[in-house]
Amino acid sequence: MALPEQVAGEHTAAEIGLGKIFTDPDPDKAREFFRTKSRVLKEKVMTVKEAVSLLVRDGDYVAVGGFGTNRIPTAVLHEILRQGKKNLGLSGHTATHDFQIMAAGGVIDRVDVAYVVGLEARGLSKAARRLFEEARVEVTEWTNAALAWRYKAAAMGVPFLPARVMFGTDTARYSGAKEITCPFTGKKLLALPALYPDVAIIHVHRADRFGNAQIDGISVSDFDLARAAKKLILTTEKIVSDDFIRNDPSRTVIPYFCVDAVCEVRYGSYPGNMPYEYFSDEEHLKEWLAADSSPETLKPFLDKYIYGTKDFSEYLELCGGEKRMEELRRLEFLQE
Amino acid sequence: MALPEQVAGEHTAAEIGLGKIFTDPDPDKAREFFRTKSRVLKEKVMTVKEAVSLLVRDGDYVAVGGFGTNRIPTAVLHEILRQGKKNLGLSGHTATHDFQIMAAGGVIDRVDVAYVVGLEARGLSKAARRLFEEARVEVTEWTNAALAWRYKAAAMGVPFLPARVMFGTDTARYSGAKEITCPFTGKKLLALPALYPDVAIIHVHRADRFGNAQIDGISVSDFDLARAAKKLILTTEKIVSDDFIRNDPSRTVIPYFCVDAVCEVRYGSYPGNMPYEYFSDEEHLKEWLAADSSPETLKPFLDKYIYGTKDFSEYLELCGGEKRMEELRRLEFLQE
Amino acid sequence: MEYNAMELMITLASRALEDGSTVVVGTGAPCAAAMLAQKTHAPNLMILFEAGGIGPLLPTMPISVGDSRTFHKAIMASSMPDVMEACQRGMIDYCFLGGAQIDKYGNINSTVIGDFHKPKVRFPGSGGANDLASLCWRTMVICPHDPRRFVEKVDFITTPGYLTGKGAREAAGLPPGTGPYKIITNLCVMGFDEDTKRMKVESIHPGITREEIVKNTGFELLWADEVVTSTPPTEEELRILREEVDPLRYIIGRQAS
Amino acid sequence: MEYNAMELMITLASRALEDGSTVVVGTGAPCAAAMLAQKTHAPNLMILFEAGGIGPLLPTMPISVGDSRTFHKAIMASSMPDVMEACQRGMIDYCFLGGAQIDKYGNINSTVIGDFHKPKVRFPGSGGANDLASLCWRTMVICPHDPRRFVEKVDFITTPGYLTGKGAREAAGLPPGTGPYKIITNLCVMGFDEDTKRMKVESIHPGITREEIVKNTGFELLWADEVVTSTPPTEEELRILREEVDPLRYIIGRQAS
Repeated sequence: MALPEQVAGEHTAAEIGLGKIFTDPDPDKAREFFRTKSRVLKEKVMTVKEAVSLLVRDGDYVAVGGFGTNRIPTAVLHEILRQGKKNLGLSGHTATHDFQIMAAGGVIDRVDVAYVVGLEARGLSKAARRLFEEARVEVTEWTNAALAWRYKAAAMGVPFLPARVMFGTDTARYSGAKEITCPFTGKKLLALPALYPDVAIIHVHRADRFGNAQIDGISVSDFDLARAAKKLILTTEKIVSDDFIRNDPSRTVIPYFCVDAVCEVRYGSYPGNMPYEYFSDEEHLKEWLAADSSPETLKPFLDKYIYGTKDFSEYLELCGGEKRMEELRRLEFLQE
Repeated sequence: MALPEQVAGEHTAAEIGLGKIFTDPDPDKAREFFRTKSRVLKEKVMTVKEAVSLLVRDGDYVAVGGFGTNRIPTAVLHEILRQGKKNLGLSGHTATHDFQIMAAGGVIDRVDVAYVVGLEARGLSKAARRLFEEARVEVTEWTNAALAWRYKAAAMGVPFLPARVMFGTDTARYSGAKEITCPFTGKKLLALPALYPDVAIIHVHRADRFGNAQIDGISVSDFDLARAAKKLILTTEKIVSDDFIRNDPSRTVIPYFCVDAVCEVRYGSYPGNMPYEYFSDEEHLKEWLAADSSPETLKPFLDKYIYGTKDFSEYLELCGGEKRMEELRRLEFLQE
Repeated sequence: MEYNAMELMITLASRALEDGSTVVVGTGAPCAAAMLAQKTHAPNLMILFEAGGIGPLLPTMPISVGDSRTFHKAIMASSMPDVMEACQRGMIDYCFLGGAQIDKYGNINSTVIGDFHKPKVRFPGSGGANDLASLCWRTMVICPHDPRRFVEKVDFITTPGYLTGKGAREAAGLPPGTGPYKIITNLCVMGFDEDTKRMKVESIHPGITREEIVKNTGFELLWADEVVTSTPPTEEELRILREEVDPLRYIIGRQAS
Repeated sequence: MEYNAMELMITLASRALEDGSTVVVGTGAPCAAAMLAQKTHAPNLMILFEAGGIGPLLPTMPISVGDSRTFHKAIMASSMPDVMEACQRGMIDYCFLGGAQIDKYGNINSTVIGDFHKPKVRFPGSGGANDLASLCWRTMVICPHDPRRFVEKVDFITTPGYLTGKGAREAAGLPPGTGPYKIITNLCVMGFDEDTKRMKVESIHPGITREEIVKNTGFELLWADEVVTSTPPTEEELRILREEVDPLRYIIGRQAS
C-alpha cells in the first residue's frame, strides 16, 4: 500500500478504509466451503500435535478465542511455534498473551489489529512491538467491537454489518471499513466486512468427543467466532460424555458441526485465567515480558519453554506442575 | 396505501418494500429513549394488572416472546383484553395462540406478519382470519428470520441489518425492506429496518425481583427482543433470590436494566408449553379454535375465560386447576 | 405389503435425504420423513427446527416446531437467529415446505388468496418458509396433488421457487445454487428441469396414471425422459414408520389429499 | 488528611459518576473510581466490562478486563458484542479511557508514534476505546499531565474526542450527544467548552498553579470563568479507598505521573 504520510484526523469519507482486507468477505464463497464441511456427528478427539498438523496450514488466517490472558488455547499456540508454521494472518481481537506467543515465534506476517502488543495493565511486549516497529507485518486497524462484529457478520452469513464506531478517526482510515448510508434513515454507517478465519482456536470448559462445547462465564466473542471460522480447533479442560451435553442442551455454546478437532488439555489456558478453574500466573507472565525485552533474552526463553518441550504438559511441569496449578486454583477461588 | 392490484412475482427492485414500517428504525431516537431508561437495580415486582395498566398504552406497538404456543406470556395477553386496550400494533413473529388472543379481543389495528392466524398443525383461527379478510388491520409482510433480525438490529443499536432472504417474492414486495448493494462484494442484500417495540412481553422460567432472568431450552428470539424493546414486561414461573442469579451469571439471558416489570405467574405459559415444566393443553387449544369459528361462539367463550375472570389464576381454575396442570406436567416429562 | 399414500410420501421424502446432511423440518410429514431417514439409510442426518432446537433425540412427534420435543436431549437448545444464520451461512442442506398454491417453478403461496389488502382467504404467511427456501441448499415440498394447489400462477409468491426460470433466483439476489429439489405428492415425485427450472415428473406412484397427474395439475408439466414407477415402502420402512416413528398414527393416519 | 495524586484523581473521577448510571470500566484507576462511587454517593452505579462482565460484586481489583473478577457474582456473564451493543443502543452513560497522546479536542492516540507503516513506537491500538468513546454518552479520561501527552496534534487519532470541534462528531457519523466529558489529571480537572469543544480547565488541584498546568500542556487551554480548587478526598473517601477498594495499594500505590 502506497499511502501518503498520514495527517491525523484530516481525511474525508473517501479516505476511510485504506487498509487491506486480509480475508474474503464473500458469503457465497464461504457458503461453498460450508456446503462441503462435514455435518456428521463423529468423534474428533486428537492430540494438539495432530490438530495443528492437520488443520493449520502455512499462510492460513488464524483467530484465537477468549480474551488475551483469559480462556486462551495456549497449547495450540505453542504447537504452532513448535511445528514452525509460517506466514500466518492473525486477528488481533484483544490479543495479548496469545499475540505475544505468535509474535515471539515469528509465525505471522499480517494482522488485523484491535488490541495487540500490550498485556493490559501488565505492560507492553517489546518482542511484539518489534514486529511493527521493524515493519515485519502488514497491519490493518480495527476496534474490539469491529472485529467482534466482523465475526458476527460471517457467523450470520452476510458480507458486512453496519456499525456506528470509528468515524472521524485514523483507526477508520487505516481499517478496511467503508462508509455507507442507511437506506431508511439517511444516516452514515460504517460497513464492517465479514471475517471468515481459515482457522479458529478456542479453549472451553468442557466438550463431548464430537465438539459440542460449553463455556462458563463470559463468552467474549466466541459464540460468533466458532461459527465464522472455516475450521475450528477446540481445546477443552475436560471431555465429557455425550449424555452430559444432551442432558442440558441450553448450556451448549458451540455445536459440533462447527468443530474439526477436540483436544483435551487440562490447564489449557495457563498461564492465562480459566474462570471457575484457575487464575492467571502473573509471575510467569512477568517472566515472559522480561524475556521479550530483546532477541537475546527471548531465544533461550522460547527454547526452554516451547521449542525444548515435547508438548504442553512438559511446559506445565517446567512452570511448577500440579503444585503451581493448585496455587492458581486457590487464587481463582479467592482462598489467599 | 394505494397499490395497484398485485401481480405475483412480477416486480422490480424498486417495488420491494411497499409495506408500511410501523415503528421508527432511527437508532438515535431510540438512544434518546434508552438514555433515560432506568439503570437502577430496584425491585420491579408487581401484579399483571399493574404491569399492563402501567406499561401498555393504547396505540403501543407490542411484541410477544416465545414461539406462539411455547413459553408465551398468556396472563399479560388476557389482561390486555380485560383492560380494553386498543389500537395496538403487533409483531407477528410466529404469533399463534398469542395472536389468536389479541385478534379475538380486537385490540390490534396493525401487524407485521411473519406467521399469524395459524396454530401450526392445529389449524387456522377463523377469528384471526376475519381481521384480515375484513381488512380490519393494516398489514406488512415479513418472514420469521426477518423479524428476528429486525429485533437484532434494534438490540445492536443499528438502523438496519442486511439479509439474503425474501428476494424475488411478494413477501418482499409487501414488506418494509429495501434492496441495497454490498459495498465490498457488489452483491444485492435486503436491508431490514430495526424494530424497536414500545412494549415486549416475555415469559421466563425464573427471574429475580429486579428482572435478571433465566430461560431454559430454546430462547427463540427473546435475547434480542428483550434488548430491542423500549419497555419490557416479564412474567416468570418463579421469582428467585438475588443470590440465585448471581451464583450462576452465565445463565442470565435478560439483564435487569432491560426490564420494567416482573410478575410471578405460575403456569404463565398455559395453555402453551413451558419447557421442562408443563406441556401444552391441546384440548383447551381445540376449544379456542372451535370458539373462533364465529363471532357468536367467540363472545361467550371470551366472556367465560377472559372478561369474566378476575385474573389468570381464575382462568387456570376454569381450565382444571392444579389437577390439569399436574397432567400437563406428566405429559411434559413423557410420563404417559 | 399394504401402505397408504401418506406412508409412501414420507418414505419417498426420507429417501431423498442424504446421510451426513442437515435438514430443517417442520411438524408432521417432514419430521416423520427425517426420523425415518435417521432410522434407515441416514443415521447421520442432523435435524434442526427453526425455533432453535438442534440435533434432538425426538421422543415423539412435536406438535409445534418450538415445543419441548424439538430440543429433547438435543445437542443444543439454541435460538431462531442461530438456526436461521446457520442456513444463511450455508450449513443446512435441506428444508421442507408445504403451501396453499405452487406453480411450475416451485414458487409457493402461503399468504393470501385474492387481493392482498382484502383477501378472500388469509393464510399464516411465510413463517420461516421464505427464509429456509432462500437459504438452504435444497428445498423439499410435500403436499397433496390437486389443480387448486398446482396452479399456473400463484396469487402471491410467499416463498421463492425458481421465480421465472433459470437464473432468476440469482438475478433477484438469492444465494446461488439453492432452490426447489423435490416435490412429493400423493401422485408422483417431481424434480426440476435443468434448463428451464420447470417442474418435471420423475416418478409416478404405483397405480397412478399420467392422465391423473395431468388432470390434477393446473399447469403444463415436463416429463423426465424415463419416468419410472416410485418404489413403494419396503416392509422394513413401513415397520419403522408405524412402530417407531409414528406409533400413534398422528401423521400416517391422515388423509394425504 | 494526607493523600496522594492518584487518590485525588480516583476520588474526583468517582464523584463525576452519577448514581443510577452505567459505566464501562477498565482495570486500574477507572475501576477503583467506580468502586469508590458505589461505596459512597452512587450505590446504584452499574459496572460493566467490555469483555462481557455485567454488574459484578467485585471481590478484588481485576487484572484484566476479561478475568474472573469482572463477572464475580455478576448479574450476567455475557459477551463482548452484548456489552458493546448495549453501548451502541444508548444504555451506557460513562466510559473511561487513557492514552499516549491527547489533543485539545480530546482526541486520543493509543496506536503509534511516528509513521503508521513503520512507527517509532507501536502501542496496543484501540482495543475497545474507540467503540466506547463513540457510543457511550460521556467519556472520561484519567491520565498523567505532561506536555508529551497533551499535544497540539496527536500522531494518530485512535479514538474520537470532538475531532475538529463543535458538530464534527455528528458530521463524521458518530451518535449525537456523545463525547469527552471530564479529563482528570494529576494537576487539574478539565471539561470542554460548549461552543468550541476545546478542553477547558474547571478545577485546579490544591497546591497546583496555573503556570504548572500551562507548562505541562502542549496546546492552548481554555479556562472556566470561575476556576475552582478541586475538593480533596474526604476522610471517609480515603478510608474506603484504602481499606475497601484497594487495600493492597495496587492502584493508589502507583505514581500518578
